[in-house]
Amino acid sequence: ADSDPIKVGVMLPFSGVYAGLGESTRNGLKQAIKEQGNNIAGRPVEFIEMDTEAKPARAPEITSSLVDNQQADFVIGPVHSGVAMGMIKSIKGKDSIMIIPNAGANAATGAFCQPNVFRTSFSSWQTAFPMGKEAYDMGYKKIVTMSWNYGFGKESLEAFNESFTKAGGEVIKEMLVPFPKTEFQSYLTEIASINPDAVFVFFAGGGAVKFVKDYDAMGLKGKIPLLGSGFLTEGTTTAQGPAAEEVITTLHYADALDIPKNKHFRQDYETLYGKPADLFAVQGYDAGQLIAQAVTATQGNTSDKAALIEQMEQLEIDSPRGAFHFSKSHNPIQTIYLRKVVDGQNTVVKVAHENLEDPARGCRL
Amino acid sequence: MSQTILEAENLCKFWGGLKALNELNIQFKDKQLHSIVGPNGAGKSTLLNTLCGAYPATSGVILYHGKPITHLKGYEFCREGIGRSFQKTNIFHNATCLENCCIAAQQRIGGNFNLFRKRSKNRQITEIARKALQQVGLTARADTRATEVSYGEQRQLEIAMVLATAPKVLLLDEPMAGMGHEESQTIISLLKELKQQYCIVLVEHDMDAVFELSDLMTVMVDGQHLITDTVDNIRNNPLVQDAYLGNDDEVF
Amino acid sequence: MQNILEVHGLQTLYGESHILHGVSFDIKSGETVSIMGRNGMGKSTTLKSILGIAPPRSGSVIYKGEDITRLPTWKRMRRDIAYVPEGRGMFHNLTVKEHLQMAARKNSRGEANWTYDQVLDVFPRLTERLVNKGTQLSGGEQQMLAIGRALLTNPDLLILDEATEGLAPLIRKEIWQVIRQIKDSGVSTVIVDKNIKVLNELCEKHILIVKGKVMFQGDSRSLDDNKEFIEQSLAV
Amino acid sequence: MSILSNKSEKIFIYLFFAIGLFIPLFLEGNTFFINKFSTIIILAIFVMSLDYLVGRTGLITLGHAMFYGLGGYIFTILAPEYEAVNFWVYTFYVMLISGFIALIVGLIVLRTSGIYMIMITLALAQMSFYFFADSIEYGGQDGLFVYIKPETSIFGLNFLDLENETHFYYLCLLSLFNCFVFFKIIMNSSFGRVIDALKENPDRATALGYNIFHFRLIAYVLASSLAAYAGYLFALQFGFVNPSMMSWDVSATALVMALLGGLGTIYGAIIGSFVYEGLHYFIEHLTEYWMFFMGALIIALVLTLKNGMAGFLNTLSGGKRS
Amino acid sequence: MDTSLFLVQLLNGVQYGLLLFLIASGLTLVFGVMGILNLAHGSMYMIGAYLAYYFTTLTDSFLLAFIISGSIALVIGIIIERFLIIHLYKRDHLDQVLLTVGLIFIFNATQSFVWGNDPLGIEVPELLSGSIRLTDIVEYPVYRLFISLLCLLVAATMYFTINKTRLGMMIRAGESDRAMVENLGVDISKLFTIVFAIGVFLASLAGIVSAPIVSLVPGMGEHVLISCFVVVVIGGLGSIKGAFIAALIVGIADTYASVLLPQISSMSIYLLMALILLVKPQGLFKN
Ligand SMILES: Nc1ncnc2c1ncn2[C@@H]1O[C@H](COP(=O)(O)OP(=O)(O)OP(=O)(O)O)[C@@H](O)[C@H]1O
Ligand SMILES: Nc1ncnc2c1ncn2[C@@H]1O[C@H](COP(=O)(O)OP(=O)(O)OP(=O)(O)O)[C@@H](O)[C@H]1O
Ligand SMILES: [Mg+2]
Ligand SMILES: [Mg+2]
Repeated sequence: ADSDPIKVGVMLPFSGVYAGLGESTRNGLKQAIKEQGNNIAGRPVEFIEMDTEAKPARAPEITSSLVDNQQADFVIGPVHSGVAMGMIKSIKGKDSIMIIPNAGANAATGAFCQPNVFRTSFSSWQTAFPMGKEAYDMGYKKIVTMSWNYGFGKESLEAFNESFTKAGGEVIKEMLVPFPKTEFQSYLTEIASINPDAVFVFFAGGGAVKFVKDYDAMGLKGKIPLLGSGFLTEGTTTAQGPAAEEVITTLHYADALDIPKNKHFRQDYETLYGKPADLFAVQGYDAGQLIAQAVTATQGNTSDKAALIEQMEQLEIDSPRGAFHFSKSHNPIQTIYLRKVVDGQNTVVKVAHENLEDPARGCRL
Repeated sequence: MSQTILEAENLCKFWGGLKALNELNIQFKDKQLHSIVGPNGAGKSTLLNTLCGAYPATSGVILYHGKPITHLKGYEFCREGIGRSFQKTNIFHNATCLENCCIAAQQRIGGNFNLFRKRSKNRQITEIARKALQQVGLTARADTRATEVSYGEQRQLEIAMVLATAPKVLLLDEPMAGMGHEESQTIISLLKELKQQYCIVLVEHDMDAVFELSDLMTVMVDGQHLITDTVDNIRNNPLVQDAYLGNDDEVF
Repeated sequence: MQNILEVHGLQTLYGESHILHGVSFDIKSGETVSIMGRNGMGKSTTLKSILGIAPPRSGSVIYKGEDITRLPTWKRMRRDIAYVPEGRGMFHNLTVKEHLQMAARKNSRGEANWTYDQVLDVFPRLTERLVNKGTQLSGGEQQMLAIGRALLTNPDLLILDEATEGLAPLIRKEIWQVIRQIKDSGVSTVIVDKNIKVLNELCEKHILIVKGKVMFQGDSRSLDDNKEFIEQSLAV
Repeated sequence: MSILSNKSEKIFIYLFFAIGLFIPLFLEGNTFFINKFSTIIILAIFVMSLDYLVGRTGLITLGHAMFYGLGGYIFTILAPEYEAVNFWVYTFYVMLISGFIALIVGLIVLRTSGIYMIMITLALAQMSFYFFADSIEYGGQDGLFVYIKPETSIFGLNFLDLENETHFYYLCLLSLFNCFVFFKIIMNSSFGRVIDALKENPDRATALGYNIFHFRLIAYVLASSLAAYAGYLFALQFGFVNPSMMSWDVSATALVMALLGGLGTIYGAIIGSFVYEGLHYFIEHLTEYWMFFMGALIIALVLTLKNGMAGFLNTLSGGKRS
Repeated sequence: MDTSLFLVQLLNGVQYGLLLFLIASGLTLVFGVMGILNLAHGSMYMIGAYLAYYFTTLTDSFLLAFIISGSIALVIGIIIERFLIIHLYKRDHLDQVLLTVGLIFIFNATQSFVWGNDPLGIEVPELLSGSIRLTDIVEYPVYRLFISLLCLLVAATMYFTINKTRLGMMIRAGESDRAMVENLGVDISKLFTIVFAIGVFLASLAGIVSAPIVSLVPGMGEHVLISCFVVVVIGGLGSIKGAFIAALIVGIADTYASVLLPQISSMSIYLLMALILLVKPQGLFKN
């Protein structure tokens, strides 16, 4: 009946390395639903939360639990790309809609794209591609790239490489660090000996904190500029302290982004949860907005999933990052900003690429 | 004279700098009980361990029926017919006495790699095991777990297990150690019987038993062969008295 | 003379099996006492009960006038008791030298009658094996080490369980000499051994245990008087 | 059945398989729970093979998950992408290949023993983990998909549809039953006699003329290929393999399950897996800090149960401690 | 690679190796010497780091935080041994695995409950925050050298205590035969409690001093755990000297592998361990 709750399954890591990200995402999601008075088109919203522990092997089982057992209308998750792939596999052809609030694996809206899978975050490609050209424009011709040896990192390096080489630069060395190793001394020494014009890296979370600190402690920061995919300084600047100053990154969001929607969002978030919002909260928030707007558009009807999907494809989401809508492959077409850490804040230097669309290679939607 | 079955030629075993066996030459004959005595640390246990393949020799040759077997792997010695008991009781404590002997017998009879046949279905093995238990007088204890039988009985079991492997040569390391008088007597009479059939090498500090049982005796000192002779000659040999027996009676 | 040890009515069980059925005896200061009995009669268990290794269910152990029945083993040992267990208790990861060093201590009166060098004098064989691990020694060498280690704790009461098992006749004699020496220095000793002849010679008092009960207690003379009964009990 | 060794085992096994047979009737249509049970049963097969290795053979490994993962990967890599293959044929391939790998690995790891063996198995498992996690062609950290599930016809007869959760459940249950019977039979065989002996006292077994290396190797290969079979089933269930199947915490968790169940009892593996997964499921739904309670429960269980759940059942049913 | 670079990398390797030793030192003691398999060792490293974070922010003094956190760790160690481990000495070693896995769960939950899940970090204490210039580009943080020095100190103290003192002999003897040590009049249970607590303390110490140079994240303990086991096992159980040398080997191998053989660098320490164990199945310095 029409007053039955809308079931929203939440599959995020609440324990382990990614737990912080999971928490922010959930907070954002709930904030968006709360703005609707916890009630969309006359229907209450029920959350079913599951801890993925960021373990890909558990993903299919938990997805099955939400989709088959609980008959969730929407499944929000995950943070981790490996988990995403397992989830997509199990949600394929099912009657629930999956909204990815973070995991950036290109394939999720590329080779493996599905009609019932949306993403409110980004593709890895999007976050790194614009930096290539920017770096070249800043005058760097020879660059060393470095990341953890896993999907997200490698895809980021590839995207950077793509645009940087196209612009005329040269990546003189690519260093891949075994995941999740955080002992960087030897790599930094190597970088120092190569002495490139700049360094582009992908690290996130704890690894990002450690890397930026080590980079500074080795005395490299003043000599070789540090560029990165935005995750290098996202939610980590407090822990990085002064070492993060001057680090330049590209991302589809910045805390200090000066648009009214962002100001409101951040204010509300802070009052609700007592701590500043971050990117992951924004992405969760947008997932919430997506649900709210789509279900409102179908007047609360969630049983006809095809109609719901059609609505979702046409929506424009008024995100704190700036408005975006979905590409054919269900990935946001969004603006990427060039950011710089000043006084512990990611401040926007300029727009790096307006309305960037992921090439969605291999997607047949 | 009966023929030599097992012999060591210039056998050496070094532990780092220590020469536990130093150029040892010794022969063991069929159907004889040959005991080896010597002060503690003389290398008796080491000799047995080397003869049964538990320790590889540092140098020298072990001949079995005239053939060198030094190069064989540890477990192959037993298959050749060289069985040994241990100074420290070394049995399968959680298995019954019968099962202990079955394990020993199965190695010879075979079926070790049979994954599907029930072990208890192999009558031949069980029979051999029972016979071995009977030989040492443990029939009554067949179905008792080895931990639960007394120390002396464990020593008997130790010997029964060796018998179940159908050895030609028996290497016994202090089988009487820790045994009471009565149990010792049982073992002594058992050994008397066994030496009619087997070549037995006995290491033992219980002189009464050694003198009573031995056909030949060897005295070792510091890894070296001191003398091999009959019981009477050894007993009265001043060298032996100096090195091992001491020259007065034990009661002082 | 004062009693150094009094044992009253020890009842000891291993799980379900009742081993000691009320063992009582006492030992005077400076006395050397033998405990005899066939295999499995409870000799070792008696010693273990005295030391708290196999705590008795009931009964008491009075040592130097103090009831130590409820003390943990190590505290009893600290009151100058030393114990050489069956099986020797070698440490596989300590060298011979370390075995001796770790055990050495003054007794509770601060005296040290035994020193490292003295022990090595008694067992010269050990001198050659100082850097070897305890378990690498030959059976007899281990026994020497176990005794030496016990002596280095400078005990007033020395408890030896089958201390001459596996020793060559000559060494055995030496051990008996040492025990005599210890005895002369006023240390009380409890000996479990199967060498009855020597015990008869060496000990002032004899205790015969049969199936967990003390069947005989007395000095060497009364031992001779009851020769037949004893020999029967020991199956000699 | 004469292969069951004590009363509690008998009761448990009869009860378990009886309930197991009929439970889908009560869960009519609830695919989640049917799936969940299948998952646990698959896990139980894996844990059982580990239990045999650790509890019966005395070979402790922290790298058993390597074969679990390999089972999945072997199938996923071998099977053509868009064509249904035969389940039984691939069962044979998976077990054969993993058995062969186990033979090679066994030749290496069985040279060591005790804690060193634990560590070298761990090392090899980590290496294979990184091999797949770093590889491009095998999907890296994200793993591989199985696009089409195998068909299960034998001589043209097709009575199992692996796309159907209930059918798949029965396949798992049957597999578990077969594994259980298989392990019980080899434990009672002449081979099992030698295994028992060399677990308790390898030196003495050698002195009796056994080349213990051969026996250990066979046991290792058997247990490993059954672990691979479990991994193969896992890959089929959700159509997905991932290097994290091989990570060391999978091995460690399986060991925890085997220990909880009662080491060396084989049927304890079933208890252990169900209890652990059951607790995990319920506590996780109660609180976000489920780890805390899970940890406390595990500790409480270790301290109170001496021989795991199986030992506990055994005392309950009045059996003697073995 | 030119010589100066080679040398800087060597310094990196040694420094990393020393840090590994510090983290593994408690494990060497508890696992290698006492024979207790404490899988929660990594968790204590984590707790140490978080405690240091907490008290540094609270008191504004790293030194004070160091002292307070260290004492708390000691107390935790005593509690774990007295109330939990003590029941397991007579049981199979594998039961310790079970118990300490339970502890890992509890510590992880506690960490997440108390400190949340965002990466945290603290600054290097003022006094040690400088750098030393090595080449025209590379500077070396003084704090890292300070840690190396501390590691050396811990290594020397441990080596001396375990191998040369009576106390050390008693501890080793206790691993071999607990009852016999008691027979010699030593209060072995108190000794074991102390040693276990020191093991826990050393793990936390490693966490405390690492706190300024690592990022504090949930699960940071499990990552170091395996490396620690690798170090202890390569070195040979029970050998402090072995663990020390193994830590250096692992540190140096890992450093060079990551720049010279990046393809296999993720496997390098495992490969190293497998090879060493094949040649020396008992580790390098098994007693
Ligand atoms: N594994 C080993 N490592 C080093 N030395 C050893 C080893 N095994 C034995 N030894 C040494 O070799 C010598 C001979 O030992 P062995 O055990 O053969 O003596 P034995 O004659 O049997 O003495 P006992 O009568 O006391 O049993 C001893 O000094 C012993 O310490
Ligand atoms: N740990 C134990 N658990 C169960 N029963 C035991 C244990 N130790 C000894 N027993 C049993 O207790 C009885 C007495 O053993 P004890 O060791 O005291 O005998 P003993 O007189 O010293 O014999 P021996 O001369 O063989 O050393 C024996 O029947 C033995 O089987
Ligand atoms: Mg000997
Ligand atoms: Mg006794």
